[in-house]
Amino acid sequence: MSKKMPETPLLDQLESGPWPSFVTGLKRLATDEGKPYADYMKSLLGQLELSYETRKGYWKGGTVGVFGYGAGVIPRFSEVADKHPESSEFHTLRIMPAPGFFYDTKTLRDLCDIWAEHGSGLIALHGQSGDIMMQGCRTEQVQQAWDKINAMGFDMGGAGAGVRTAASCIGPARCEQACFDTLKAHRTVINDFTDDIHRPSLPYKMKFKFSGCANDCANATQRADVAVIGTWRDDMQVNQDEVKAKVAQLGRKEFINQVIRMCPSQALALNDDDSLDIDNKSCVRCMHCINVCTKALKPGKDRGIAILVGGKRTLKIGDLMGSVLVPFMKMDSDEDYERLLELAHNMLDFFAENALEHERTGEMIERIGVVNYLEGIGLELDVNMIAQPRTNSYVRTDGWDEEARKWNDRKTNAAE
Amino acid sequence: MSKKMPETPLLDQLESGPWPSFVTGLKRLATDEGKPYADYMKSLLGQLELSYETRKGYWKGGTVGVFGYGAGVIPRFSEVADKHPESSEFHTLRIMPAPGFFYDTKTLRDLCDIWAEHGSGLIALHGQSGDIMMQGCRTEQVQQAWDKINAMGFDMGGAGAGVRTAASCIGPARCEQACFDTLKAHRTVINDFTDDIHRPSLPYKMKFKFSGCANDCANATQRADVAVIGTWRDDMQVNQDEVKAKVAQLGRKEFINQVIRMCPSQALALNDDDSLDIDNKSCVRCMHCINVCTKALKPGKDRGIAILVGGKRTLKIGDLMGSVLVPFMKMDSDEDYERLLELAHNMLDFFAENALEHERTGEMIERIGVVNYLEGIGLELDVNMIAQPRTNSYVRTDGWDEEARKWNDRKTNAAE
Amino acid sequence: MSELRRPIESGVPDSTQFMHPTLVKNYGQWAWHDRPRPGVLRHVAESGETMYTIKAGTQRQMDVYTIRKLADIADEFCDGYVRFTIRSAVEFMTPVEANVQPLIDRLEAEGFPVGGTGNSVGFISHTQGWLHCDIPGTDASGVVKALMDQLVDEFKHEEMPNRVKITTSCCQINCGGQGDIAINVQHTKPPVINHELVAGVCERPAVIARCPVAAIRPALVNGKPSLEVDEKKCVCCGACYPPCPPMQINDPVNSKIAIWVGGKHSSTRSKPMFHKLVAAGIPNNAPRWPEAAEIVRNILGAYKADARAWERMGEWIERIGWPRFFELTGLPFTKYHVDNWRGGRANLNTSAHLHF
Amino acid sequence: MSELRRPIESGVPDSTQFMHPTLVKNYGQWAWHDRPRPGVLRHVAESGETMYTIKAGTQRQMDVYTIRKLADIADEFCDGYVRFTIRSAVEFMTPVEANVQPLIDRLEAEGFPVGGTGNSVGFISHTQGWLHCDIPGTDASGVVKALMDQLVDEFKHEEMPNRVKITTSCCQINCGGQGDIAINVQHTKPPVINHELVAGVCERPAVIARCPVAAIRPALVNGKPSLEVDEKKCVCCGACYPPCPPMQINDPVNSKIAIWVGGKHSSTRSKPMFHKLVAAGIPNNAPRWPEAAEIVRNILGAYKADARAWERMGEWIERIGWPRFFELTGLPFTKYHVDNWRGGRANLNTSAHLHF
Ligand code: SRM
Ligand code: SRM
Ligand code: SRM
Ligand code: SRM
Ligand code: SF4
Ligand code: SF4
Ligand code: SF4
Ligand code: SF4
Ligand code: SF4
Ligand code: SF4
Ligand code: SF4
Ligand code: SF4
Repeated sequence: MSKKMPETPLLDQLESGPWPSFVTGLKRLATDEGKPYADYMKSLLGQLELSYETRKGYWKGGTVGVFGYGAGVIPRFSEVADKHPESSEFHTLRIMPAPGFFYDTKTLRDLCDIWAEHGSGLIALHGQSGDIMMQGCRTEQVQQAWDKINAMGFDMGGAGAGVRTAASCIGPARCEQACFDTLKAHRTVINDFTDDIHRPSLPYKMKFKFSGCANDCANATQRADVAVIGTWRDDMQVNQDEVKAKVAQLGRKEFINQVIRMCPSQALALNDDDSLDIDNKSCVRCMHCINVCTKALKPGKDRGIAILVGGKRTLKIGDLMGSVLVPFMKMDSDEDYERLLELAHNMLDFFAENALEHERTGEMIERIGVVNYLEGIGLELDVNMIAQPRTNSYVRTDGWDEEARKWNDRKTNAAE
Repeated sequence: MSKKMPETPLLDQLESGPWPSFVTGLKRLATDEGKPYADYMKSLLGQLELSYETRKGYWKGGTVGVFGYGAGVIPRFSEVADKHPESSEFHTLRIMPAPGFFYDTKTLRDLCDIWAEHGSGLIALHGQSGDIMMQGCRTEQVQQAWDKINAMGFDMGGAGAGVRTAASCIGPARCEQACFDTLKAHRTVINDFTDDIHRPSLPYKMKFKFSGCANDCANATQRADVAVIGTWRDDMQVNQDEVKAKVAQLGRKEFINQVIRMCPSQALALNDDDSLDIDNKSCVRCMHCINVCTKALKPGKDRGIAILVGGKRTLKIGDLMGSVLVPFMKMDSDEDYERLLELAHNMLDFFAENALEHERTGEMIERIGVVNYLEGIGLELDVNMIAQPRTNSYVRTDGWDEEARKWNDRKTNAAE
Repeated sequence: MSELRRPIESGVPDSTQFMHPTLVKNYGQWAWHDRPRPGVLRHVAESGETMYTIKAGTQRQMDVYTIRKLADIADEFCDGYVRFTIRSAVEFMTPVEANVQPLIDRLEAEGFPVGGTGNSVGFISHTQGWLHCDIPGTDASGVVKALMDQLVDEFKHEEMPNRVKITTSCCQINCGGQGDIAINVQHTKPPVINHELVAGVCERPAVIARCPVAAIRPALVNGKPSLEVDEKKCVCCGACYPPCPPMQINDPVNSKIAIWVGGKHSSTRSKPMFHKLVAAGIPNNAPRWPEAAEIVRNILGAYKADARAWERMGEWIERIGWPRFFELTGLPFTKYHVDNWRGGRANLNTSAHLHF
Repeated sequence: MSELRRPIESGVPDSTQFMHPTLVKNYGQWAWHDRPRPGVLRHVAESGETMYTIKAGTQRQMDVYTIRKLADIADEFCDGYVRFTIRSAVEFMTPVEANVQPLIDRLEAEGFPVGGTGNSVGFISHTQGWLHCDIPGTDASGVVKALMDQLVDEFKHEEMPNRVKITTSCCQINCGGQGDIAINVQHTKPPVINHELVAGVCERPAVIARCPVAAIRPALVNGKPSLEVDEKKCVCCGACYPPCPPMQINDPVNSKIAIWVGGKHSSTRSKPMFHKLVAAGIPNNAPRWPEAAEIVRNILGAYKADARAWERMGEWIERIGWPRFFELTGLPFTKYHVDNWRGGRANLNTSAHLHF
């Protein structure tokens, strides 16, 4: 005695066309008679059709969780449960995948099986923060579903005012540009913050992202409170024969246009013999020429990370980009990864103690000043932190000599 | 029975060295016994030496003027008149030179004679705003000196909260880059504002500057409330033979480095035959390539002006640069110059009515918003006004359709 | 009882167990890559070993059947391994060149378009919308599907000047992030307050604190404590709505779509850029949003025709200038484009650099 | 009585009357120019006529003898015409090539260094200082003379990468404007209030309104209305001093010199730039300011050695990066360099662009 399929004339219009249709997927589930999710999804389709008709959403929040954790389930209760009762609860479990979003097919199938049994059968791979989103679950099923997923070796992701699920680019697993092990860094950091992920008690959310180079395939700079980005300090690696081959392939004029002219720091010149003249001191490690000449150019060998802090989206003061706080850290040995972890803890602790409610790291820094933030987390000033020094004279500089001395001492010590 | 020369051991140290010494000049006047300014300048030297010793200034303001005008004299009364009585009054008359700072020698000599008779014999050519600064005059001499200067055909410059003395680059008088007649524009505008120069009653000062091209030799963008800068709309003029000659002279690599690579909008490419490929649509009229290749390249023929508004220095909110309000106006006929004048009046009137006390045009615009300012002076929106559209969503756009219609209507009208 | 089971706080699993052996073997030893054809990457390791990646589009919000189908394909061609990209595309990797074409054929046959590599239009970054979120002004899955249907050819071919990253966001919070093109909800009227509810559900100080322009004041309405909005100040951002659902900002007519261009996350060549508003007031026209799609296609067309190799959307516009962007796209330029938010002066043209 | 004479409100005179006939004749018809040698410009008109300009330095603050001497020279070589530049250099123009060398010789003999053209160090823009202004923290003429003595060779030769525009300002108001290098007063302590005077001379609301950080409050001192400064807030800008001389900001020890680099007025290549703070806490060491001069020479030396042809100071530093600038000059980098004024975030490095 299964429920009738709702009429979905509007949603039906999203079934045509060449792109895979989520509506077709939803209907497949809804019509999978006998499965626990079939009526659930019929009801969901009905509510969604209503949203399309009225152009309004009908979910509201609430409180749902699993034993032992304070976050990770996004509770959704329907405001139109009277009309669409079966889907009155449609919670999402955020589950953290392995860094780099790798799966074997057994794992995928197991997740599907769990979700076919306890959930709606609808899984998003992945959310914008990087979670597996097991979408659509009744309150009573949440714990059981979770127990099984957890038993598979997966853990819950972040939500609310805590550390959030991180993201990393594929990095050394398949990319020749990776200047550090993004996947290892991701795992090292996140797995040390599980408490802050699962029992959120920060002023607001905190996100980490890891990109292996300045191409920033993980969108770290703008979408993470702490962005870890690979870079190098020495000269880039060049194969001049491959350069010449590339010049020959594109033609001189076009090579100049696509490579020389596009270097943001005018660090490249073309020699008359079609080899490349690289001013590594001017190069800002932007990756462009390397991207164009994948065979001829490579990052240098003295690799590591830069850390940018404060990225986030729109709320309250408009979007913020992360800005450089640490221009370079080696990331070779386990100790290096431990140092990154320590720094991450300092950042979290300072944030926990000093941010106002609902204030992100970037907003806090904006409010207290980056210099105070640096002092707070025990980092030293570095010139790479700034795009340029101040352009206004509105500052009281009576501690100049003392500050100059500090810098000079540091330089002397570094030189020793 | 002339006054004794003061001891000036500190100032004396500024007499050595290859650069012309103002101290030597001051002493020359001070020791020009029998001249009305000799003792005056001895006293002045004494006060200045005191400043060098104590590292403090000793002038204060006051009120001194000429009949009929409310500004143009900068009054200076000494705070150490007890020690240096002769120079207790040391006022400056600001006199506006001809646009472009041109003189014949008779005029210069006549000015010297007047100043030897009525003043200190010290003249600055010129002040940073562009005035002839006849420096050092006793209150009782001010009017007489002024009468003679005025009779020569010169008028007083600005001071206080009024229109200020303008400046213009040499322009068409000797520069091949001039895209409009800077000297004529300067004269047209300023000579219509003499009332606002001489009887200041604005909220604060207002400066005009005129530069014939984007090289901005008059420092207009940053140092004028209204900066008038020459530019062109059509394609730049090229002599490809001269281009090739330049490539030959610099060498290919260096030509690419100095010209192609340095173009801010990547508008230049070097063809394989060493001729220049210019993308005039991308060119921002920055003048660089033209500066390098003075024989090969020239601004286009469809020339005119852009107007940038709001430049000023540090006070209150930090330095402001002017920003584009009018991207292009023809400046060929007398009517064109009249239109510029009319616009200048609108800007002044709006400023007079809407600025707060001690607020410059740039600060006012910052406060009320550039769109309101535009409406206030009756100018239309232009895309060249912005570096980029807004990056935040914090705006109420419910008038969108209406505004879009306005733009489309304008475009249709323009096309007709 | 399962209710009392303590979670295993294991964090993220080790990725190695899920990686194809060729990846594990050459981990960190990749030498270079190229793209034999759109949708296919070839990565060559120092060892000389080669890994082919075949990339395909998905609907992200996948039913278990779709996922199982992908697993079947991975079993058949990729030794049982598969990964997803940061934009929810699926990547099949195989060291066997002979697998490439059959894999492509199979994916296409199953309805997964192959492409999204290099200078193509990638999959649109996806948010939750009416399907799941509690504050959306529009749907996300629908917008993405409607647009990708129109852009699928650009996904399958590499004919754009550079990668095109499109994003959608179903409210102004912008979970979809910055994009070369962003299609976001933009509210155009202040919230309508449901005073009945305020007293019940809203923590008034919290919502007052959220407003970026201090437009919300406590007020007594019908003798009960409620809130009021200063409509002159309100910038219709919707920030008050999540903490206080009675601040009803969503409206079937007045919640519009706006289109933004030139956002860029990478530090490649230019520094990262925020996206810039180019069109607003676009009707939230479910189920296929034809007006929004039309503008997106228009912008993409101009970019494709005019930009140079390697120029991202924002870089192209910086070079040709905004005047020309509005000219080429025919989009109207209005006072709303002129930034009047804090620091908006930085977006004025403070130079004699002009485009004609 | 002259006191009653109404002024002739003539505005600025027509320049034509003061122009050499060759300029009048070829007005607006100039074709190109070059520089036969430092200090000399050759402008060639469409007509083929040529005008040589010989440029020389002056002390700006000139006694009548100096001016008459310049007039003598103009009479002898330039048909009685002469002009001054926007930076107070003097320009002698002649269409007669044979006049050029004798004119140079004469100028040098009379103590006017010939140079300042093209990629040289131009004359330093000059303000009033102790000689005339009512608020100066230092002298201007002295600073300029002391520096130009040291830079005269760079004035006479064209060996810099591009033009170098140096400015001085004797207080933070900055009448000297932006410069490739700016040598400006920087106060380091809040004003010391002379309470005796406040009551007498100060319009209290006006001065309170001038403070950029609202650090000034009305106060009763010894029973009389006066002002007080919140020393924690005060940024020592000196803006309160001109409207209220009792706010004594100038101090022989605590009014220091700061050096700024990379200002640029032109829109040539890059957009105009503000100058950036690089060194502060420099003693106001009249009469020759050796510490300031040393830093200026150091910076110029680094620029000369390292920048490329046509790069202005600010452009050079942008290319090589600020880390390298501080490295090459050996100047210390401190927290004061990090902008913390409104919108200061724009001066942070929001990218992965790094210099090593
Ligand atoms: C699910 C997801 C969108 C998606 O479909 O992928 C999402 C959905 C929501 N986001 Fe988000 N955000 C998601 C990634 C992001 C991102 C992207 C990222 O992480 O890279 C951002 C921009 C980066 C950032 O953190 O700023 C983002 C910025 C926000 C913000 C604005 C934060 C700000 O400081 O400006 C909010 C509002 C808030 O937290 O109060 C928000 C809030 C929300 C809430 C919780 C709305 C709310 O307040 O109730 C949404 C729940 C929807 C739901 O029902 O599942 N979401 N949100 C993404 C998380 C899935 C996952 O865990 O993988
Ligand atoms: C004389 C001169 C410097 C020089 O030696 O050349 C000068 C001297 C003074 N300037 Fe200036 N300014 C002079 C050009 C400038 C310039 C440069 C320009 O015009 O291109 C500027 C920067 C551009 C601008 O207008 O912003 C300039 C920005 C200021 C300011 C700051 C205005 C602001 O909005 O930030 C003040 C303060 C004020 O007006 O309250 C100021 C105030 C002063 C006062 C009146 C100081 C005062 O408040 O008592 C100085 C009188 C000195 C004196 O005793 O003669 N002066 N002043 C320049 C005028 C001479 C002339 O008429 O030719
Ligand atoms: C697979 C993926 C990483 C992952 O861990 O999932 C990835 C993989 C690669 N990226 Fe990426 N990027 C991926 C997301 C991104 C993102 C983020 C995003 O899409 O949301 C960015 C930043 C976007 C932005 O700036 O807004 C990104 C900016 C780049 C760039 C810089 C492009 C530029 O010029 O600005 C390159 C360099 C290039 O194009 O050669 C790059 C290059 C590459 C290379 C060529 C790196 C390599 O040598 O292997 C990879 C092949 C891409 C391809 O398909 O052609 N990847 N890449 C992501 C695929 C997303 C997708 O489904 O399309
Ligand atoms: C004479 C003068 C105009 C005047 O009416 O007085 C002038 C005259 C010329 N300037 Fe200038 N500029 C003059 C002040 C300026 C200023 C303002 C200033 O010095 O305060 C600037 C802007 C400074 C800034 O950006 O901060 C200025 C920025 C330029 C530029 C752009 C330089 C750049 O690359 O940024 C050029 C182009 C060039 O160098 O070829 C230029 C080029 C020229 C040319 C070559 C134009 C021409 O074709 O005749 C002139 C010869 C200059 C020479 O001596 O080599 N002139 N020029 C000014 C001489 C001042 C001096 O005594 O040195
Ligand atoms: S961010 Fe760099 S290292 Fe990571 S996948 Fe992209 S190109 Fe490769
Ligand atoms: S990596 Fe970027 S900055 Fe460095 S040389 Fe290449 S293009 Fe230039
Ligand atoms: S601003 Fe242009 S037109 Fe005027 S003098 Fe300078 S280069 Fe010539
Ligand atoms: S004028 Fe400037 S922007 Fe135009 S082509 Fe020449 S260098 Fe490029
Ligand atoms: S963009 Fe807004 S509506 Fe869409 S998922 Fe994010 S918070 Fe929800
Ligand atoms: S919509 Fe935004 S601006 Fe308007 S009241 Fe709500 S929070 Fe304030
Ligand atoms: S900079 Fe200051 S002290 Fe010097 S002249 Fe200008 S106002 Fe006077
Ligand atoms: S010095 Fe500046 S900041 Fe300090 S009290 Fe005076 S005006 Fe205010």
